[in-house]
Amino acid sequence: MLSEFLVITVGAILVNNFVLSKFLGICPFLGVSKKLDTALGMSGAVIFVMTLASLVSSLINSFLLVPMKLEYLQTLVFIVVIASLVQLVEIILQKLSAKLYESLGIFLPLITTNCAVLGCVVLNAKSAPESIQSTWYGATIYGFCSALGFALALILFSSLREKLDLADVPEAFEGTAISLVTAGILAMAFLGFSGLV
Amino acid sequence: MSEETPTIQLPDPAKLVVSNSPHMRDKPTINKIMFTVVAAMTPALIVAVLFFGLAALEVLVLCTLSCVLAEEGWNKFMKRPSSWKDGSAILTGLLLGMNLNAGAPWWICILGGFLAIILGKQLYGGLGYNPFNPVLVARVGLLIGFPGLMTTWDKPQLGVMGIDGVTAATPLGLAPGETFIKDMVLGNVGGCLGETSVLALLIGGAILIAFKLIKWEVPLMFIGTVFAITGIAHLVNPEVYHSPFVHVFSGGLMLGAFFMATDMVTSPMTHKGAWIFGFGCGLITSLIRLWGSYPEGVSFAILFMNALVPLIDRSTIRKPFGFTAPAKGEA
Amino acid sequence: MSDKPRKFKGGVHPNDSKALSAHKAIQEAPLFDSYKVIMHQNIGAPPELLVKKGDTVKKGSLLANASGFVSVPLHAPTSGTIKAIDKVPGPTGISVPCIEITADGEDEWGSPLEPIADWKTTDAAVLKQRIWDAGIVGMGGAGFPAHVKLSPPEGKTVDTLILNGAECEPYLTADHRLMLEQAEDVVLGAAIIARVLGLKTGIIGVENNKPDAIEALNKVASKYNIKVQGLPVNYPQGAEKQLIYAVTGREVPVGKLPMDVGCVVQNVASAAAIADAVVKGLPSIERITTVTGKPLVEPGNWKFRIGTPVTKALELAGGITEQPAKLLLGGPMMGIAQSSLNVTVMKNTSGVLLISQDEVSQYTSEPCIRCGRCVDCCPMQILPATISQAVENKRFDWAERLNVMACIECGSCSYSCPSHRPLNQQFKRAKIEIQAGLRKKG
Amino acid sequence: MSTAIIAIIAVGILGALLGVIIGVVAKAFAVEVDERIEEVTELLPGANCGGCGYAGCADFAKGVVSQSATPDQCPVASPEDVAAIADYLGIVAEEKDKMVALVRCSGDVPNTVRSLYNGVRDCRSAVLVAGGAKGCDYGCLGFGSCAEACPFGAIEIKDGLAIVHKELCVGCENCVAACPKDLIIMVPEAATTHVYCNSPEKGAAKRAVCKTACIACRKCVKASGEEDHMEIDGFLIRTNYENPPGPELVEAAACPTTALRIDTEHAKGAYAGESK
Repeated sequence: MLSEFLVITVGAILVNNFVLSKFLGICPFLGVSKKLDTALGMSGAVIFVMTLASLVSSLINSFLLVPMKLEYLQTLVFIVVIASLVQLVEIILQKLSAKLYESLGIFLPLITTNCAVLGCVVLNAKSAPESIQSTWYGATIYGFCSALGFALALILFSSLREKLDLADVPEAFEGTAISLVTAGILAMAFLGFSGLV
Repeated sequence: MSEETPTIQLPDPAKLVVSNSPHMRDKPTINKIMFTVVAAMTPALIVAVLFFGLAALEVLVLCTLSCVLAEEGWNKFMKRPSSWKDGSAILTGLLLGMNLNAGAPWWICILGGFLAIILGKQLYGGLGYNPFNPVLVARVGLLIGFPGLMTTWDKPQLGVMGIDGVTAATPLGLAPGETFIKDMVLGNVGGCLGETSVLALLIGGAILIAFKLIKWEVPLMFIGTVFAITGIAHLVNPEVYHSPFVHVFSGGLMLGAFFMATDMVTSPMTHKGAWIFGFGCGLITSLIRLWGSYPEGVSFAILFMNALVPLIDRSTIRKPFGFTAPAKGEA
Repeated sequence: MSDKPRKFKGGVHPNDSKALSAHKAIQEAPLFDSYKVIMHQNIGAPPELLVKKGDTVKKGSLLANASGFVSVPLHAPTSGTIKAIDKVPGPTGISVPCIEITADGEDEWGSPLEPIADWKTTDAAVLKQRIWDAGIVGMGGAGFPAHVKLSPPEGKTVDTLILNGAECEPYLTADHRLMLEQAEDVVLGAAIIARVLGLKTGIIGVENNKPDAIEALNKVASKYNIKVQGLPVNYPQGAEKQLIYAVTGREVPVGKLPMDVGCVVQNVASAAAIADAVVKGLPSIERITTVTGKPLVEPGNWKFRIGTPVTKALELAGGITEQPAKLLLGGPMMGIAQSSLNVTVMKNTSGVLLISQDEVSQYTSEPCIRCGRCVDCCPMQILPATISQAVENKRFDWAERLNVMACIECGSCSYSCPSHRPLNQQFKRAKIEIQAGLRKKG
Repeated sequence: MSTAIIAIIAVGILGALLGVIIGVVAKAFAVEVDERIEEVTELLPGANCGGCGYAGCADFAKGVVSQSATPDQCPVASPEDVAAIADYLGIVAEEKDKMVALVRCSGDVPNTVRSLYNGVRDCRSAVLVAGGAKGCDYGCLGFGSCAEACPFGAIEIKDGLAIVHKELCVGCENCVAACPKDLIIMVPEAATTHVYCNSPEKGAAKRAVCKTACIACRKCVKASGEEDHMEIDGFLIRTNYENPPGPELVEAAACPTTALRIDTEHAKGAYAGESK
């Protein structure tokens, strides 16, 4: 049991990092990583949405879709759930922290279509029935840890990009180009964790 | 005094340079620093050539040449001033050579040199701006691209000039129990050129620390952490895990701890940061060595910690002399 | 207070080159034909001009009067006529108004100040007024009016007087020779300042590379109940905050004055001038200045009148043997490079220095390799390399957050940088921009 | 068939439930947004130059809507833009003359004494060292802090002298604040003839360091006759921008140092300075 949790957490954060080894959620990874502050905000939002979406979707999946044999509706229903959750986060954020809301800009609604969130939820639903991931708490932990992995990559990357801002990068490589190069090297570094679990 | 007056010369004001203080500069330049590091590496280079023969020399020369060529080619192409004389490309080349094995084909050396200089350094704007250690970018890139070539090691043959394809496993790849620490200290083990002689590397490290070119906290914490973690693992289960001495004296740990983790550009600037950096490198190295699928984790660990450096730097901003908390609010 | 001085963190050890002039006794400079006395020689408000073109003045008579509390009067260096109220390049390179006096050669005395024979029984306020009237400023470099430092505002108590004889700047030996040859004056000045502050004693801090000066001071110090403290040789040992830490172990908070930790720091040259002003009634019209540098024929230490043209000083030193790269007023670490020979000796000119071509070539700035040498040597414990990057990208808000305002501009970081980055200049810029930003905010 | 119905009902209920929750939360956390701000931002040029004194166009739009600023404070907006914004907000726009920047110095490298300078290549830093390493205390340092501050690329550094290309200048005044020597002023676009000197020193002192300084010979004042085109300010003549002279004055005055210049010709580098 405990080791299984360990596998989920370490696996989701380091080994099978959503961004750097599954290559999911690249859009916000590149888009919101210009500044560490926004990256932190985005990480918070993603952690919140991903954990909640995992929980809600897992519940809906095991208590609604599976008993009613509606598994073929999974993708559809999950998207609706994620979209509504994002909507909620957006409304609340706008009220509570207008500054963060403005700096996240278009990327907040984009979490809706963030493949990392959907990917996580679908992975939960598709996991073997006997694995811990198929239970609602296992799914929640997996969602939370995947989001942590996403946050880790995002924060590392944004601090690197802040540093790159001060660098004398050749004009042709300025901006996204050098960011992608950096992301590639970062992914290489994460590859070292393979086989840990 | 009056009769002297005509002969007294005064400065020509038009030739005076104005600049901001200070008007004195300390002696070290980038160039001198780089070549001191090369000098510190010389013992290890000599041992490598002694053990692996001409093939090692060939690898080192090829790597250095390709790095210098890549640097100059890029400078020409980008119309930047020539920069190989600052010694950084030469150092990168030698370090890269130390990270390859003696039987590495020529094209691996050339490819590695270009990867290191172009991808690892020049794309970021050259010396001083690269967030990752160029040597490790090249090494990890090659390791992922050509895992077979990069993990077959030639057996060192003292005095034999030339290699005839005798291969040996790195100590970390052997089953626990088969320890041969004396060989490892001297360098009579398989591995990359720079992974062999602990003694030579230690001499180099001592030179670097003596000249204050590296922060001693990094190698100390790096090696210390590896020793501690692998020691605990060994105590828990000596059947599965190597003794900590094997871990410390083998693989690229010494090379990494003294020559690569301490790379000025890609390590933290403060001493506090150096403690954290060294600890992180040690932790990840141990994790990968003990449980990962790669036998060696030093490169990955340093590369990963390189990515953490901006965050470490940010969180270790020290308080200035006479700093008082602004909340105090005295009259 | 322990007797062992503390060593502040950081610092550098540049080649001090003091041997050029350290053994040369102080010589009295001859009377020159004309003097150009710069009007504004103190930090704070410029004094009010009292003379006009064609007036005759006597040695020591008032040329200008203090225009406020943070302002000091100015006295004529010799007798003669006012030739013009002209402009000369000031110490920062910008032309500033000056009073040009043509000496009549008589050097006739005419100071309004009477000697105060028995200073030990004289009221502290009278002594302080005398220091003000004599126009004494901090002669170590900044030129801060001495009397202001001796007037702690209400609510602040001063319990320690420190005299700065560290002379940590390479090349300069003026204070060294002063302490050696006029030890009594220095100690007497210290005793007078202590009396003004209501203290029993004072401490003279001297770097250990001047053992003869320490010995000379020790011989007379006990007579006036003054202590002499040897200090480790480390640049910038003579910076106020580092000196206070070395002597007392107190840290002056960022943005605060020595007074906030109960200390008053005066330069030894100022102390000697104060002694002269009180006991001899001599206003601040002369000072000891080191004229040195490898290109000079005969470097040495001279007692110059204020307003002596630098060309005359260089002639006294025998002129040059080769074209120097730089002409500096002050020491090589914090002195200011001049582009003109028309500058003059001021109250705070501790040195006239020529730097040869091989000592300083025209360095080009290279990218930072993050070696951390500047971080190690910064006596204020800030992060020069990081701040430099912020300034280069015009991120003065970052620079402020990284405590650039704590910088004392000692130049240790630029000195030690292997990439020859103009760190010090960048920090000066940042400080000015941040202050301008604060003013804008109101 | 029944599965389809179940599916529709299930998803329908789910959707309705989520809809209700969002509706309730949206009501509870409602934030009011003034649409007009966005509209005005759209109408502004979007240069984000800060010439209006606000932090970018969106901030300025906020100011305009809250009536703490008037639309014509935007230096970049054309009169039509200003009119459009005023029209949208229902306020009256004021007409104003377009102003352009002028660097009041003609001391380029061949014409002025400069000392060797080693340090940060930036005026605001250079001025900290010996006042900028230039013979003239008042002249252009030529390191291009103004050019860097100009978001429109209207300032060029030619031979160590900043030159404004009037046709590109929109009058945002960013350069005025950037110059450590306070050399840059805003002048009406219509004015063509300027005195390219700002040194209040005596003629002889200026001449010693600069071949193109205004030596206050007053030829231009005389040439303009009764018209009062030029003002005397100590040892310096200035153009009277209330009543600026036309380009013909340059020829009529025959300025001996060519400090009096026509701006477009100056930008082309047509003046050589006093030959000495």
